[in-house]
Amino acid sequence: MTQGQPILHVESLSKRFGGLVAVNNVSFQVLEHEVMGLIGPNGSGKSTTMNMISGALKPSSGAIILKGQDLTRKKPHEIARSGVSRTFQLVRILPELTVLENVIAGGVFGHARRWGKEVETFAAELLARVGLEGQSGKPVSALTYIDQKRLELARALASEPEVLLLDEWLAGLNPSELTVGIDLIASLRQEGRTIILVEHVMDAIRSLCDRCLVINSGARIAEGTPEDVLSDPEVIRAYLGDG
Amino acid sequence: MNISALAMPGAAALLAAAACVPFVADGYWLSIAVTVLMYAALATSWSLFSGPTHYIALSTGAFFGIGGYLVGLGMSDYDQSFWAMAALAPVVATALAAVIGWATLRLSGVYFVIFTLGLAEMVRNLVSWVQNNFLGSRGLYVLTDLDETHIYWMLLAVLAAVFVFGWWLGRSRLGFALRILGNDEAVARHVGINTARTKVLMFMTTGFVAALVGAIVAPRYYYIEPNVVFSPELSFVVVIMALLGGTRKLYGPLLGVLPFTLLWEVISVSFPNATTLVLGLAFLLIVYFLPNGVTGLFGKLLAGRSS
Amino acid sequence: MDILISGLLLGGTYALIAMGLNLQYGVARIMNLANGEVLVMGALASFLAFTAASISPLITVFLVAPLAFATSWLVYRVLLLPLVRRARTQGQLEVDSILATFGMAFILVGTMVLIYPELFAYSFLAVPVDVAGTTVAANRLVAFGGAVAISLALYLWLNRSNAGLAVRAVAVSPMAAGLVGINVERISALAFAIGGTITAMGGVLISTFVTLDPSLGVIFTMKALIIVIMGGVGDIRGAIVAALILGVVETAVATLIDPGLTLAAAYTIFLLVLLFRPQGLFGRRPA
Amino acid sequence: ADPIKIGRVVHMTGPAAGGDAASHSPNVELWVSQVNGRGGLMVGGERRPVELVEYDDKSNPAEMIKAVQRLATQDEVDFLLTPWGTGFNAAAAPIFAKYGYPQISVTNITDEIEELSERFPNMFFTLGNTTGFVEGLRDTLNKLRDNGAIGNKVAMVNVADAFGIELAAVAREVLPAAGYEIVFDKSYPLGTADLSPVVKGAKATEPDAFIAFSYPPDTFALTEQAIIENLDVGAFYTAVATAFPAYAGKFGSKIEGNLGAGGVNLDLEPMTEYRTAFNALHGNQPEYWAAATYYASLQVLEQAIEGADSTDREAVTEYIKANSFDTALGTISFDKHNESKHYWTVGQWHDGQFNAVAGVGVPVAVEPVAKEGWN
Amino acid sequence: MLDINGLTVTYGLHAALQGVSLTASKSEIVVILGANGAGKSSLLRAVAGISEGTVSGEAALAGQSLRQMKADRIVEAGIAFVPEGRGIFGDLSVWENLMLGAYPERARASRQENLEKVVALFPKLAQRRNQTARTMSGGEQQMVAIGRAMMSNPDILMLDEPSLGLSPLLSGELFENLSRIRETGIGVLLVEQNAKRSLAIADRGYLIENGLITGADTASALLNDPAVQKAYLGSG
Ligand SMILES: Nc1ncnc2c1ncn2[C@@H]1O[C@H](COP(=O)(O)OP(=O)(O)OP(=O)(O)O)[C@@H](O)[C@H]1O
Ligand SMILES: Nc1ncnc2c1ncn2[C@@H]1O[C@H](COP(=O)(O)OP(=O)(O)OP(=O)(O)O)[C@@H](O)[C@H]1O
Ligand SMILES: CC(C)C[C@H](N)C(=O)O
Ligand SMILES: [Mg+2]
Ligand SMILES: [Mg+2]
Repeated sequence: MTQGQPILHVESLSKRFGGLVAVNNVSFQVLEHEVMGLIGPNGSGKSTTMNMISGALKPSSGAIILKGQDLTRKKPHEIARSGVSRTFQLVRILPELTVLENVIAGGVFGHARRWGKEVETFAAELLARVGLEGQSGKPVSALTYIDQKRLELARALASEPEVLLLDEWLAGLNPSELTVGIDLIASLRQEGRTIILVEHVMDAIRSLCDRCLVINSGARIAEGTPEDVLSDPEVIRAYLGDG
Repeated sequence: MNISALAMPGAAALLAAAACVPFVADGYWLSIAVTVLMYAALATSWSLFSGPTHYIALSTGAFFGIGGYLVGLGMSDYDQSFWAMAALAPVVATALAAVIGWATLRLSGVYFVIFTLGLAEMVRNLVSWVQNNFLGSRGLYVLTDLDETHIYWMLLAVLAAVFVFGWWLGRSRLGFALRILGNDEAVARHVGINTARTKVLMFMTTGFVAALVGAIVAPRYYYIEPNVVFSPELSFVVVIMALLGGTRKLYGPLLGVLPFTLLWEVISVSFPNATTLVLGLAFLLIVYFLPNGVTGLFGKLLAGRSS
Repeated sequence: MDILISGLLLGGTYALIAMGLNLQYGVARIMNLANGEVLVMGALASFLAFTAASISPLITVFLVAPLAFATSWLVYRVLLLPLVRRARTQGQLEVDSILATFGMAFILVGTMVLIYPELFAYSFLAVPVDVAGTTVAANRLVAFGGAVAISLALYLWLNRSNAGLAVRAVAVSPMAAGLVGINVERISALAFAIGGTITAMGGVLISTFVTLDPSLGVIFTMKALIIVIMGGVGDIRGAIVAALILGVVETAVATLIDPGLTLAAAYTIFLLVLLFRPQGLFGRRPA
Repeated sequence: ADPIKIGRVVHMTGPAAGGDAASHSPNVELWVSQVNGRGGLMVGGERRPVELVEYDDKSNPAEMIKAVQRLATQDEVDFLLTPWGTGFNAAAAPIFAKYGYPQISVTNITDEIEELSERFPNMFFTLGNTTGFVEGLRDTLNKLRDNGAIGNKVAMVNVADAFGIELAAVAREVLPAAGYEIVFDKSYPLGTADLSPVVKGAKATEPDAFIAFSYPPDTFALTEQAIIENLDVGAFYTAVATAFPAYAGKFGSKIEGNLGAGGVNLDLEPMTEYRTAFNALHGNQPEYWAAATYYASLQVLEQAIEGADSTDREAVTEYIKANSFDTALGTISFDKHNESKHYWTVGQWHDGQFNAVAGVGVPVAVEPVAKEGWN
Repeated sequence: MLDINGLTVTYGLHAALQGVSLTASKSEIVVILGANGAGKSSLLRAVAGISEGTVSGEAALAGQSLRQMKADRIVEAGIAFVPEGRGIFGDLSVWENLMLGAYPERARASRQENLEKVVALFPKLAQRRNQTARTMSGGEQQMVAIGRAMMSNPDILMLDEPSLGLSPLLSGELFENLSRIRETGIGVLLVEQNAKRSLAIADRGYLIENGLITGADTASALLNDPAVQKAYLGSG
């Protein structure tokens, strides 16, 4: 799908933890229907940035604007309602709920809100969408790791977000599972979802991203198409290595 | 489907049967029944909040105390009727719960537990201080014409209301939000749940019920002493009964309260000189041999039969 | 000055109440609701030794220590370890240990009532001493000295010895501790036993100036829990600092405003600390 | 013969346990052993032994109510002894009334006697009322003031619990009316760990008299602090537990001249008899306040049963109302509000004994003297 | 050196591992490959003595059975384990983490020697000795975990997905480091998703599926096995 207008503006965003500046004056935009990769070395501030957009952390300075709406000082639940959904770097499923209920959880209180039969039907569709049909009654503990990741993704999609934040969603998958995972995200891209993707898997970055932002020590060091940034000497030095 | 179809008329029949207890029970059994209802209402409402959220609130004593104390104060010092005070007390407690809820929202886990534990102490002290310095009362007597039968019926009504509320909650968005919150608060926030409001709302509900129960049983005590109505032990007992019964099912706490009260009674009667000691031993045995509470045991028995 | 000295003395008392629980909760992960009863047990022992055999509390304190250590150790190995082993999560353990130690508290109260149901009142070193212009009771000074000695010993042990390092490691992460070859169960038992010992010793010292009866334990348990949480679970410095803060604040409020508001003030401080540092003064951020 | 069953609810643990253990339990033991030693109570021409049924309520009023119900309906006891504490007696009153048991309450100090006795005609009051207590204290202070031992400045503190609040509230009216100036008036919460700020604060106002409406642990703590601070007053008064032998046990001669709630007249012959018997059984002295009155309440019950010659509760209740009784306190009877106006209000430690220096309707053997330092 | 024989792990009714046998010796790197949920972690955790399930079968180190031992005895026997998620002491300093690594008796005498080895391998750990471990970045934490494991003077080092979440640069370094660790005479038993890189440095490998060993060979043979390529090397 062709990209549209910018919908998310991040302006001069910074985050300090005590003396440590985890994110330092970072600005970028995300276009509608775009998959934007956010990459960088360990500890460079990727998760911190994602956490600020989703409201888990309060920015020290800067602004985050979604479709003209200022999210900077908003609480996580308000941001979720405005249309930002996320997954977590370490999978967080709701252990005491069934598979279906886990997905419903995403569709009741967020951006698009449904309840009753409607949300059940919708959640069941999403389960099928991510490849979990027929598992809706199961306790989540019975799911394999990749299925848990799928489930988390379905939960994030259930609110029909404007922007989806995926923080190392592919981490921990083995190569064949990785192929499945990449295909799943690719199909979301086909649907025209707007996604910010944090990954260390270069294959995924290459095949999925329209555009990449590279940060190091909290500051932007490169931006452009995956090919461009991944051949940038600065990025190679700080992030990829020569291996 | 079958079970839920039976649930409504079943519950109604149970309620009707329970309402008749005062006609058949003598004083002793009635007073046990009153005790059971009191703890059942407290433990059930406690588990509406603490069950799904896993926040172990030890504030029952504080709100229960406010209920009893306000009734005593209003009737003794301001010539108010019992009914007026019994209506007012839960409102005050709910307001207080709202304030405390907001103030302690950032506390999680054990921090919340300890704060609520201290709450009864703090409220008792503040109340005593205010009374001492500004009201100067002469003993708070709650003299009404209500006897145990009336108290029993009122408590039964409260318990029934708590059950209806719990039943509704189980089907509502609020209840669902609460379950998500109890599983993972961060996830709850990020799927759009106003976790702060949800928690405070439920905390207020338990505060309301505890104060109402405190107000209703005040005539049973006749004389209200802060150090009796604001008892930390009550908070613990309620929690222990609820945990014993199991908090996953709405009827779980009731299944804890019943055997617990009876056990307590049996021990009091059989070991009049060492009641506390034997109770302690019984506690340990329960913890070791009933790790999942009475509902857990139930579940096991059912599973055992079906397999 | 007056306030500071009296406040610090009171803080010393609070430290005695809370240090043991901090070890038990911080390292062995047992929220010991029988903590106060153990303290009262220590006081009862001291009272009986003093009145029946004229043994000075300063001697009793050392007689009580090994006894408390041995029983606490046994209690942990026999009663609590099964709970620790079967608990799948920290929450489950918390619930189980609340229930179990609540039962133990009952057993201890019941036992003490059978031994001596009335007030434990005796007089030891109830003489005035002048400290920088403030009159204080010698027995409180002794207890303060005890608190200082115990916390110093504890601090050195935790930070200088191999076993102490292991204790801190278990406090931080029992799982990781197992992986570096620490016998977690033994270290937990050790921490629990030392905690019980400190609490019982505190009871002996406190009984020289506080009149107790078998049912008063719960008051000490509540205070101890508040101090431990305020200071940060598992951190000895935190418990001591929190104890001193509470002591000084309570004394200041009692002297300057109204003694009726001391507890309210204590809880306000507690709440403020938690609002601004939810993990306690020296606590660790939740992972 | 058939035993006469007597029920009692004990506070074995909890906040009320200490008072129960000091003032009630040993007297019940004494009385039962004495009565059964005689072969029992003389009813219907035969001696019927007394059989005691006891339950523990852990100081919890709800538990107490249940236990009383159980005694009444399951054990079907013939008579009930009264529980320790004002609140517990109030909570028990409806059940005593429902089953018609006479309730000869002792440790129950209130100003609501009129109203309570109207509601519960079976309820009797033996230890006095709040105002009576404060007036006794006022009269004692007056005597000391008349002697020139103290002036008008009174420092007053109270434990912020029902009992302390109530007494302090009455004192705030009674004492100024008698010309006293309350120069220090503070409350402190039950369970306060350090009372030195309270004593220091009181001392700073340079009072002539120090009055504390206190509970057992703080009675001890306040006294100890006063010794440490050398609070030099002509009158030093503490309330509950001042009369306990443990008080003298802890402080020895230092409390010479201390005033406190209660006290007994040690010169009375029946009192001496009672104390000797008590000592013979238990090997120690009873406390000097409610213990004797509780024993007296048992004697009242005993004499009423024998006097009515029946275990019919109504008859016994009527007998109590209509007659007077010879007890450890001397001869006592009840007025139209069921109140026995025979009680001591203030005692003073002297030579290791706690003698009454003020009372209502009872002889007082000694006059109060000024406290002269803490030695 | 490490002999695992018929090891079975069950969680309730679910058998995660069904009679697995494998060996690992000193100075070799053995890699275990398998899909998610195949039972790899269950295997390592059972050997390390921290399994949450019920374990049966045999595991022995130099002929000494490990089955009845608790985690701390197993470390003493000579097996060090870096679990998934690293399992470091987040609130202690880097240096304290390393010192705790030398807590086992077998490691105390050679503490200095091992420390030198670790510092030579990860110089950064010496530079950051006083930093609280939790505030280190993902890759640095991994160094702490491995360094700490080496401090216990192990014969066999077990690692569970050490490259998880590491940047390409750092995971490259990690694999190099593992080769260097092998040179110090330690045997490495490695569970990895990054099959290509791990087989590149390994001596031998095992394939595990649904709790069963389905293949075992030298690393180079596995690398060239078409079935392996299809399943684990993502050559699609
Ligand atoms: N709550 C916190 N307190 C202190 N420092 C923090 C906190 N959260 C993150 N940091 C620090 O901020 C920096 C950025 O961390 P962040 O988690 O954003 O990195 P990242 O780019 O996501 O790395 P990775 O790829 O390893 O996940 C790190 O140095 C980290 O230690
Ligand atoms: N503590 C546990 N309780 C119950 N089941 C468990 C537990 N740990 C693992 N399992 C189950 O055992 C099976 C094997 O899990 P294990 O973690 O060993 O797989 P793995 O091969 O390491 O997978 P991954 O690549 O995802 O780490 C899975 O089905 C898992 O759900
Ligand atoms: C006479 C008293 C000792 C009464 C007791 N303090 C109470 O009010 O409960
Ligand atoms: Mg990250
Ligand atoms: Mg694994």
